[in-house]
Amino acid sequence: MRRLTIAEAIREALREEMRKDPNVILIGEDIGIPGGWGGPFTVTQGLAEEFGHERVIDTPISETGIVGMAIGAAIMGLRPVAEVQYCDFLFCAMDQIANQAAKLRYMSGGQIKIPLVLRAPTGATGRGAQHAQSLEGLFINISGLKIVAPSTPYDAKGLLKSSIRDDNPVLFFEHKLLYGSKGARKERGGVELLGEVPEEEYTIPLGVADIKREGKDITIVAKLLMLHRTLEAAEELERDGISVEVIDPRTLVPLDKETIINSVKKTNRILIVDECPKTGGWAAEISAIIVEEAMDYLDAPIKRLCTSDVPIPFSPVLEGYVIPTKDRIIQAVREMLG
Amino acid sequence: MRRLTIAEAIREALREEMRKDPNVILIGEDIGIPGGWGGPFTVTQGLAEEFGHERVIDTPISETGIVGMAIGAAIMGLRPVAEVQYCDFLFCAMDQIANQAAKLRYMSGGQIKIPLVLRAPTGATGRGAQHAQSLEGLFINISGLKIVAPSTPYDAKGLLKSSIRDDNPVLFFEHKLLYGSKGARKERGGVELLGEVPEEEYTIPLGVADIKREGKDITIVAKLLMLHRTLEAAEELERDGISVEVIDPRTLVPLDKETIINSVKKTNRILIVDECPKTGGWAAEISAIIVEEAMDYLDAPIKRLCTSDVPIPFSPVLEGYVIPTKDRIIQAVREMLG
Amino acid sequence: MIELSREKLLLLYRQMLSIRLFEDRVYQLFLLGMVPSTLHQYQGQEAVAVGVCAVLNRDDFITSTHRPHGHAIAKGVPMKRIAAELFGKVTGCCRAKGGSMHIGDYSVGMLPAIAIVGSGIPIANGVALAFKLRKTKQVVVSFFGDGATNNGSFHEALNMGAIYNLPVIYVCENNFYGASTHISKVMKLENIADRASAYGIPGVVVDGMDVLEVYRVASEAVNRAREGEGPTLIECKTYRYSGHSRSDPANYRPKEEVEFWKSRDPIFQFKKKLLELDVLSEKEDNRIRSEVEKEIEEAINFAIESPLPSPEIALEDVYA
Amino acid sequence: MIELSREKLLLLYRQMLSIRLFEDRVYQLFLLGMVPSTLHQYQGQEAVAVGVCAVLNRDDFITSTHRPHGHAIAKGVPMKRIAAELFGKVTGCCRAKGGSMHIGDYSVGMLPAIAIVGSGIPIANGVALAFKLRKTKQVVVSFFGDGATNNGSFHEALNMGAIYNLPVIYVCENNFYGASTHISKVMKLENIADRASAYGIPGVVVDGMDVLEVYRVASEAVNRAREGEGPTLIECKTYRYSGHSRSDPANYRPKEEVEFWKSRDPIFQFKKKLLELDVLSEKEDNRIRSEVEKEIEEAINFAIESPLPSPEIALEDVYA
Ligand SMILES: Cc1ncc(C[n+]2csc(CCOP(=O)(O)OP(=O)(O)O)c2C)c(N)n1
Ligand SMILES: Cc1ncc(C[n+]2csc(CCOP(=O)(O)OP(=O)(O)O)c2C)c(N)n1
Ligand SMILES: [Mg+2]
Ligand SMILES: [Mg+2]
Repeated sequence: MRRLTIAEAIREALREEMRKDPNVILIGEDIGIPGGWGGPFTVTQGLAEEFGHERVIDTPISETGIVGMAIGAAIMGLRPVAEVQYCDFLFCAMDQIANQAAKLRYMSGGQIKIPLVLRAPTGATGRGAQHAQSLEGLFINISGLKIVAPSTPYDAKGLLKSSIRDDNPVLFFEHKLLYGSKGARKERGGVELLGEVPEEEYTIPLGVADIKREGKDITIVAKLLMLHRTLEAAEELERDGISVEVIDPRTLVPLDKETIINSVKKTNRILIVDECPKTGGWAAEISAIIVEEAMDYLDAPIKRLCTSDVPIPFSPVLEGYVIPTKDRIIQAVREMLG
Repeated sequence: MRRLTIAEAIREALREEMRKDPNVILIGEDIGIPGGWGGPFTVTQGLAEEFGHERVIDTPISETGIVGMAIGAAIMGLRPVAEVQYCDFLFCAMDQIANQAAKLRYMSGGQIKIPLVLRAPTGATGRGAQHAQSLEGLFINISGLKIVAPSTPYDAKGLLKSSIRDDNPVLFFEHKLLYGSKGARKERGGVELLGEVPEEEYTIPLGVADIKREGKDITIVAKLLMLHRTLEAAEELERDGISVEVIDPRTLVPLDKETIINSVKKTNRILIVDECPKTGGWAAEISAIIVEEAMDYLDAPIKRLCTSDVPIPFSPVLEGYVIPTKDRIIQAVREMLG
Repeated sequence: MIELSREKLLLLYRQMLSIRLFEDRVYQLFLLGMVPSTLHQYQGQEAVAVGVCAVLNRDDFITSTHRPHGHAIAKGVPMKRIAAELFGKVTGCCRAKGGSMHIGDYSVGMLPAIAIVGSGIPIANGVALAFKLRKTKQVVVSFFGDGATNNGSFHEALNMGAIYNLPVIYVCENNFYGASTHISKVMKLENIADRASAYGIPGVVVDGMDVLEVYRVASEAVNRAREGEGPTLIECKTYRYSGHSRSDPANYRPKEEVEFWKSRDPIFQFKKKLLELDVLSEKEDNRIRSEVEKEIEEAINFAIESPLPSPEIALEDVYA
Repeated sequence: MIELSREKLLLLYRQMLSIRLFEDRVYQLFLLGMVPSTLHQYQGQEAVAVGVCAVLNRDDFITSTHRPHGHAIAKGVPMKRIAAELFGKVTGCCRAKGGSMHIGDYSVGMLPAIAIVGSGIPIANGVALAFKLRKTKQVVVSFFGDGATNNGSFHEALNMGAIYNLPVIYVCENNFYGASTHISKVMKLENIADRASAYGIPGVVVDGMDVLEVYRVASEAVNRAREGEGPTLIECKTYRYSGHSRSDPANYRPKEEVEFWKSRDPIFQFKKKLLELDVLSEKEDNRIRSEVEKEIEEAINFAIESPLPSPEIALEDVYA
């Protein structure tokens, strides 16, 4: 089968949905400039050429204005896919995201819908504290949003198509180190990620986790870059006879609790590996769910292996120290298996 | 001993610190206008008269400008106490809070300090979704901030004084229903809260929890309004012979894990009652800590009793339905004790 | 003076009266403890909502603020649905989930009002963008206060409205105060309309106590927007009679100032003009008043008699 | 032309040269893979940083952006500390925690640069507020790009600077692009300086390729600020020679445009003028160049030879 990068898969999802539905439009900085970038990570390259500047809208550096405009357009029935260049800049539009997009439908008593997708590159890539955060976990605390975080080209395409067709505001997090090393914006430390993507149309429903690797000794839940590090760790652990089940939630809201809980009931151990900072992060929610719903099945305390509670430092040796690595995943598993 | 409302206790803390240290200034909307309000909940009444408009600075409705200005002033050695009128508006300054205040010291390699306090009224009071959030839990995921959430006049005063003297950015959450029913801004559903506050100077260190009630059958961790509902529930449960230990963390970052863990080791059961939305909320973090550090002591799954994952609805019957009540706390305890 | 039919003139008058009397009545009930929460009322500013909305079609849209009752009545949200929402009843326009600060009715072109100061303005742009892409000739009006114009949302939105040439009219109701704070403390300009030049769009100042002036200026702006000529910033100088919200005695305002503005009352002035023009007689006025009062009583009764929501519906409407 | 001593003129020249040659050298090393991350470089804009900072005292402050190297050198951050920071070495001015986009050195009056577009401007106000309350006569300069002026932070900050009459100078480096986006796509104004009128403060346009003009205009603004007359918005028309960041080939720019601006190179122009004025000779120029080159090599060697941080220090400096 055809193999694509995540950037290509996302571009294809955008193109297909734009061809299918004239209501789908793109809004963002540097996304459609002739001779330009196609967004910060090349994802929208070629789309302005095909769909014109009425539907691929370049904006000022006005994140509040961007998200606000996308919300208004969505209320009127367009299906905007807006973007910020780095997810850190979501905070520049936080009021629009958390106070408006997440709440307006509810406040209206269900009168309106907000079919909006907001794409946001997440994760640390050696650029220092303001271009490095993993924020997907924080947003799960804002009721009214859906949160998607795909880890493979196949998932990214199928989930983005579902997100665009969803009638709710969806934050769609893409990890910068997973875009693939083709194209202008290759990133040091990026994963050489090419994945099979069928030519035929498909979608992946929001709220369905994927067992990326079956195993029986321990369950690891991980997403985005950490999923890939976990899979590498699992590979290595297998050589030592340790069988790891790896679950990718793919969407954080709605969350497929069942798949995770069933896995824990089978393996009786769970490690959560996450690039969000540990305190109050996404891993805490997973842990709390397991304890509420499957504590009796646990043979060992739940462990969270997360990024340290620090802003992300610049120097690669420092950045590398605070974010979970394959080796630290292996070590954590060994400890849990005693 | 003298009994004050929280509003009075906070005002006194501000006044004492302003008298002691000329670097302490106040920045916010409607805080010092002659004939005005003293802030949205009367807290700063009289301070402009005593300290002048150079130190009690009324601002435009520019939350980003307010917090940014406070950060710059703090870096230069002032000790600004800035405020937003409702904590929901923290999102209007989210970039300044989360990307700047929390990170600049770290980014500078420790060159600078940011002794900033940001006061934010939290909690639902029948005003609908955009004036109702409990956000203190969300901010614990932003490394670099300290988070304080006092529940009594005594704690509020002592903790605010420590926050002002602290060399780091502190978000100081005050619950609107705890301000007390004196003064212009009494709130329907407010707790008639008067607490003993000594005349003599005192401070309370950040990071020390308080056992508000000793007990042996179950531990409940709760803060702000939920602490008071929990204490009422504990009272009622006691009549049935159920002995509840109630812990008020008082500061969420740094968190006094030890007090909580020791209590769980004693009671072997823990319920977390929280007004933050459940998913990804503060209760999840407490749960995850307990599981990591004291799972073997648990006789029952940890339970989270939190606000439902919805924006806060307007109508009192709806608002009342989604936020934990005394009765639901009692019910949860009974269920946990089987 | 612009040419308006007798019917239209009387409609403007009736609408202003509806707003005034509705707000007064709601306040009485608030004092009786029958209205939960707080209220941000519109008395004094009626000429703005009415003058602007009278130019709009039903399928044009508005965005509103924490002070939305006047906008809602002027845009045609049924009064009983507004009243029921204020009372927290399930028959309210937002199913009792919005409340006073979030009144809205999509079917008549009013988005749920947005109570975060300034945040409705970028959203209005999006509504306008949809109209523009679909070439429908609809327009959107974004109402906001003087206080909002110091907020970053105002700046980003006006700039974007300008560069995309959107069919949006930015209507600033300058009532000289943001909460307790006088505009002179938070802005060095005399006229907010002058800020339009920072975005390359027209800015107009208008007497917000004169409904016909507001109507005239709004007509021009709406026409421009419909013709694809882009946005206008309209500053209406006006005044709120009440405190900022219902717990506010407004002691920060000089008595003379309040008196001055009340002497320019928009309804009184307009009535005088209508009497002079022989469009209205005292008798006719009485008839209109009692009709309006009757409508208000019906709305209030509807609200009072409507059931409270069943608590469980709190969990609905989060997702579509 | 303003009166400047020979020494001062040569200092301006040397500083511009330092920035240019430093940036060029760093780029070479970047291509060799020796510099982690990305770079936002300053070639072409030297007259702005140098012209403005030459007016400042050591205890005046600046805030900077994602493109801070030029500002840092002009404000006097030791070049070797900058280089070491870029290389991620523990001897860097931010202990290797900041990196290229967050260069800063409190001891010479430069806050850690802020890479969120616009977000440094409100912070500069706070610095100015401290100076004002303490009556120290210090000033702060906030540097930002054209792109930042469409951001809400710009608006809120300029308004607040104006109403509090703060000793702050807002210096907009209009290089006509925000990333790949030409200013004409995102703003309907010819001159950004015109936005000053929305806040009631002076706005001045200056040729940002002419260091003496920048110096002159900055002097006036700094004097005003020191005298308690409040802020000024200065727009410097300039150009960045490189792409936005080092992965950007800048294909969105017409060749002729680049050529036009390079023909107005600030260093070349200034050299010509200094030669004409007999302040500089070719020989002197060569001497200065080699001194600067030597300083740069020393800085680079210092960076290369400095140790990496020990990983555990990543956990330090979160809290004071
Ligand atoms: C972002 C934000 N900050 C503060 C508030 C609190 N608040 C509500 S209304 C108001 C004053 C608004 O003034 P203006 O925009 O002039 O409208 P008016 O009340 O005069 O109609 C304030 C400060 C808010 N709702 N949103
Ligand atoms: C709030 C925000 N949005 C987007 C970006 C990504 N970004 C970094 S620099 C830049 C362009 C900035 O343009 P300008 O302000 O003109 O400065 P210049 O790069 O030209 O010096 C963009 C879009 C950012 N850093 N911050
Ligand atoms: Mg106002
Ligand atoms: Mg630029």
